[in-house]
Amino acid sequence: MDQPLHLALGLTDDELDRIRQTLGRDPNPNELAMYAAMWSEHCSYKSSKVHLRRLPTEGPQVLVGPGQDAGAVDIGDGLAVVFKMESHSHPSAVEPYQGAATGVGGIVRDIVAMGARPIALLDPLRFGPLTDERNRFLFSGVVAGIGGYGNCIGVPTVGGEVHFAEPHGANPTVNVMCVGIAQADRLVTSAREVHEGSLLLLFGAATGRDGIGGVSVLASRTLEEGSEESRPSVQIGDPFAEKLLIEASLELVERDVLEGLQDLGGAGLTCAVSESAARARMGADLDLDAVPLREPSLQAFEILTSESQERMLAIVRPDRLEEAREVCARWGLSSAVVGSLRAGGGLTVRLGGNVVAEIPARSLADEGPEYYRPMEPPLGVDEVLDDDPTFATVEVAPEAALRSVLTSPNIASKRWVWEQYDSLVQGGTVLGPGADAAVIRIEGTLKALVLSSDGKGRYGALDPYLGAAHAVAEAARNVSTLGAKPLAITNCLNFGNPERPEVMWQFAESIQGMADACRALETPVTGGNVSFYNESGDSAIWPTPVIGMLGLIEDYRLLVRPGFSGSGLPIYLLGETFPELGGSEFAEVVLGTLAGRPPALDLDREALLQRLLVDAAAADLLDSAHDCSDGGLAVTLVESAIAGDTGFAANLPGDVPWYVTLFSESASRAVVSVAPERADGLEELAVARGVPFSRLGETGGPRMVFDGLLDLAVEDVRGLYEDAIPRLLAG
Amino acid sequence: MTRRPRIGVITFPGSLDDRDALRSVRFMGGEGVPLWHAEHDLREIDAVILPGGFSYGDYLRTGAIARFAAVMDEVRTFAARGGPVLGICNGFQILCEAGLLPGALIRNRQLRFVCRWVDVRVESSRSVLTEGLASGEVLRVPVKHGEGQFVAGAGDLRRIEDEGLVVLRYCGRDGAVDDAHNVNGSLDAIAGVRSEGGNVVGLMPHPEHAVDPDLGPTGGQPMFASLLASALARV
Amino acid sequence: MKFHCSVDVRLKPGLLDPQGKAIEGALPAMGWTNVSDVRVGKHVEFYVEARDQTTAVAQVHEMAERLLSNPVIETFAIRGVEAFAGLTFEDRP
Amino acid sequence: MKFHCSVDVRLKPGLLDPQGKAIEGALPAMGWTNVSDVRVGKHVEFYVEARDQTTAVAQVHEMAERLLSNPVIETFAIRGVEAFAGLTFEDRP
Ligand SMILES: Nc1ncnc2c1ncn2[C@@H]1O[C@H](COP(=O)(O)OP(=O)(O)O)[C@@H](O)[C@H]1O
Ligand SMILES: [Mg+2]
Repeated sequence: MDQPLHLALGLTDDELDRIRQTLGRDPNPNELAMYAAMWSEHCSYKSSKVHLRRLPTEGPQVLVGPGQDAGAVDIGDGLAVVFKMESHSHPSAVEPYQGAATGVGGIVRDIVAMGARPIALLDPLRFGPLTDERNRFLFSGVVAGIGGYGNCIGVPTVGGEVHFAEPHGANPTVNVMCVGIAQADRLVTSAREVHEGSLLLLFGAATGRDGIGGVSVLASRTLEEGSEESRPSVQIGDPFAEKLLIEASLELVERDVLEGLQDLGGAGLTCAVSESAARARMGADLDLDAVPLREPSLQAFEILTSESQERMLAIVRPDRLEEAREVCARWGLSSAVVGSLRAGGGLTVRLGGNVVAEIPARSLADEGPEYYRPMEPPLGVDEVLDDDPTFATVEVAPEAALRSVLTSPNIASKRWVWEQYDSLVQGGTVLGPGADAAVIRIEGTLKALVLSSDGKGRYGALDPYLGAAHAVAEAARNVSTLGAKPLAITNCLNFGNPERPEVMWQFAESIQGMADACRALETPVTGGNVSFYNESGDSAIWPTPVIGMLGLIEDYRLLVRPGFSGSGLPIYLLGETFPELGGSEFAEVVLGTLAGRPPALDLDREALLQRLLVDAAAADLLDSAHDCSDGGLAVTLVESAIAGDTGFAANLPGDVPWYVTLFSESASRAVVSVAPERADGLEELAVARGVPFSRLGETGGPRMVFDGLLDLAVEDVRGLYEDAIPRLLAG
Repeated sequence: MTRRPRIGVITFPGSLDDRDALRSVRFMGGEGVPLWHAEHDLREIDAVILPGGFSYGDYLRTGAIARFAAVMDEVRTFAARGGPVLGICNGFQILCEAGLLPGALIRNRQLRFVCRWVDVRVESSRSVLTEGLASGEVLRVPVKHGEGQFVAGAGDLRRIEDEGLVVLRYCGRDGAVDDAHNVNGSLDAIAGVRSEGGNVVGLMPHPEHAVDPDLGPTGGQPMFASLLASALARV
Repeated sequence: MKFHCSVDVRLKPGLLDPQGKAIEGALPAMGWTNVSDVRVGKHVEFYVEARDQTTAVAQVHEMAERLLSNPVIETFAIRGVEAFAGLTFEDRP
Repeated sequence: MKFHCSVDVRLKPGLLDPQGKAIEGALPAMGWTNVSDVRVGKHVEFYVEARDQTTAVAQVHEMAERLLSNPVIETFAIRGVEAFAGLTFEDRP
């Protein structure tokens, strides 16, 4: 309790010294609170920045790279796609429904702040095993919260993923990605000209004591089990207010009355105002008396750092103020001028006529500390990698093994999740959840965006470099499988405590893996989010970089779906299967082991496979295509059969054990089916592209036959696959 | 045809499928006319759609606040003169709250939002939504709602059934009505009802998301065709 | 004068209450087998500025009837309309 | 013995109540400009079979805490636990 204030707020002694140097005096408590919020890990990226610089961020398609509210990519026709992913794991661990709901709200405002209309959401999620009641509570609460918010604001949730693993029990991982679209020349970025004397117009919800200290306390300090203090920081989302906020913001953009637009998220008003001023290379006056409050008598630091949801800050020329406020009023939103920009770099905050804080805006927004934290591989890494399960003795029968893998909640259908999401609103959804990637067409064109999100928990736990590289490769493959060209990624990097050298090592390795894969696949990183401190006691989550991939298909009528359709179509495996069971679903659920080396990833082969998939689709050669990943070839074939309600007969090569063929998770593979008359064309193209392939068999009939091994009715297997998660939830 | 029917679509605060309804009206050959909740003006439309969404967040009760909107006075007058009025999802809920349709919609039996393609069976062709459709015809359309369970008091329900006010029921592909296909637990698997005059219709499924073949099944096409024809008949 | 008002809204008896049913369904697993007829309603609280209590009650009645409840499926009860002396947030200077 | 029990569940003070806010925002357009601070809560009613009232109250308390309210964002109040002599729906022959 008698801890010095700066320490209690999460600032270190060194950081306090820097503040003193900048100000030339001791900061007052308001100023400390502002620094604490802005220099928190969450806002300043102080532990991650030095590593993030290694990521490739450039390419002809990139309009806006990292550093803005969200990245933007050129898709032609004068259109820009804006997308970003963010974590709301800490709040969701405390109150799953509201934590997840407000997470959706936050990322949507990031997209809107760029002047883009949000057109899709994806929700990569990770929980502890569903056999535990608390995990079921968190899982169903988070899913309901994402649906509750996303459905109510009219943005379709079209994809995501759900994984279950013990390390994500105490600390579930809740990421949400939002994708928006804008006229490229209307994007609201810091490149806009901003004038001295322009007004800061705060609009949307009133400010309450929400998430006060949320940034520094909730996001930057490790959650202790049963921690009571963080509870009052829970916030209630108001999706109705958000919907109005979206419409009002976009109308302001449309009418071109804005010089700037900022969402209010972490560090609230402090962040929005200091960033607006710093980006404009100006200073600002901020009048806290003008801020509409929800509760009486908030103190200055509370108003400054409140994270009340559903608020935005616009920079408006005085002569357009009237119009801007009318737009807000028409949408039923209150608005208030809370300050203005001025020359010089100072941010002066007043309350009741008194100056309560005076700080150079840039020192808050841009001059936060940067740490190169110590890193060290955890003990025993090599032993775990060497303990490879690939040639373990397997005593399970093929059918039992397939059942175990298919009913593992990591593999089983996530229908229970995505049926709770409106995936159709806005009328652009060509392909919703349940396929390799989601497809959203762009109104007025034949183009469509193809979206996928992927993280590789187990691989990352065994080898963080490979885990990250695989995540990029799989996300890109998911997109290519449908025939779309991967363009760029966003990401959310979920890790434990960066002050622990093992965690920092995992982080650095993951960044390297992501960087290498992004370079090879020509998908630059346009933005993302880092979420540290995902641990309680000494158990951290698995290092979990989650990749959000944006792809583009020029003519959505040519997209290739995963389901087998019709009989007598030759089935091919593109790519090669190697004996690689390390870190596989099979190893975990059948052999009960998490060890070994994750599958190798040859990025050149991966790029070749993906090019083949895209070119084959463009040439209209493929009848179906499905990416081969978690659960291996067996799961891929079964999913294609279920999706298309069509069985198959497949021959398995005899030179490797059946479980390697069926369940190895070798990278750079896909299963396709083709009309018989197109088979030669596909083979020629594969040869030309340098992709090995093998003919597996043929589609048709109501049964799935793996020659000499398995013979199952599609309908029965569908039941297993669809019911697994509902069954687990029934307890 | 001298002119295309003008179909108004009202935007309430929190309406979500308003643009989608307008797009589908145009797709089906009508003229889409955006209407604003706060205006006492229906802009000489020939039919009006109350679209899906979460008006006023669906807080308190679905449709409870929207039914007080200024434009609802005009909708009432328009309906009383026999004008075609279609409420989709949230629009259906608003029409029930406004007393223009019988019954009410409460939380789904499973207490979860559900977004799913379903089959519905036409029960009555005496409505602006189903004119020209045969009873028993099965159409594939999506539902997406958290509060779509149709309920009514015992007396009201009897009247609804006796007077043939049920327009659509949830069913299987073959048209069979059973509990397994009752997606939200509605009484008598009711998916849509009409007014006595047949000019006011409400349904929970979203026909506007089932007209463009590039996006999926097209069970919404005949419904929109019927609405447009009814609207045209008034021109 | 300011009145603190409180209104209960209940689903009509004959109607099935999905929330109540869900609670009933969860009870046995928690060890309670002696609970029945769970019904979940709403209660709404607010302040009304009015000349006197009769006026306030009349207004609360009208609000409850027209807005807070749907007569097709719900009933309401005014639980209290009481003079309130304190300051609410909106009274701030 | 059978007890009729009734529990109120409210959002904790200080937390945003989106429902209350939306109702409040809509009231002026309906002609009510004198209403403020609208908060919407739940109230749950049910019957408990118990030896005596003390036992019943203890159980209602535990149910309210564990099942009927979400302690992270809500508070609850037991409004009543009263001996009930009539027949409930489930007692019907
Ligand atoms: N949380 C979720 N929200 C929405 N869709 C989901 C979610 N989890 C999984 N899905 C959908 O289910 C399908 C299968 O997911 P996944 O097995 O992760 O796909 P893949 O292995 O092809 O990346 C995908 O279409 C995905 O978008
Ligand atoms: Mg995946």
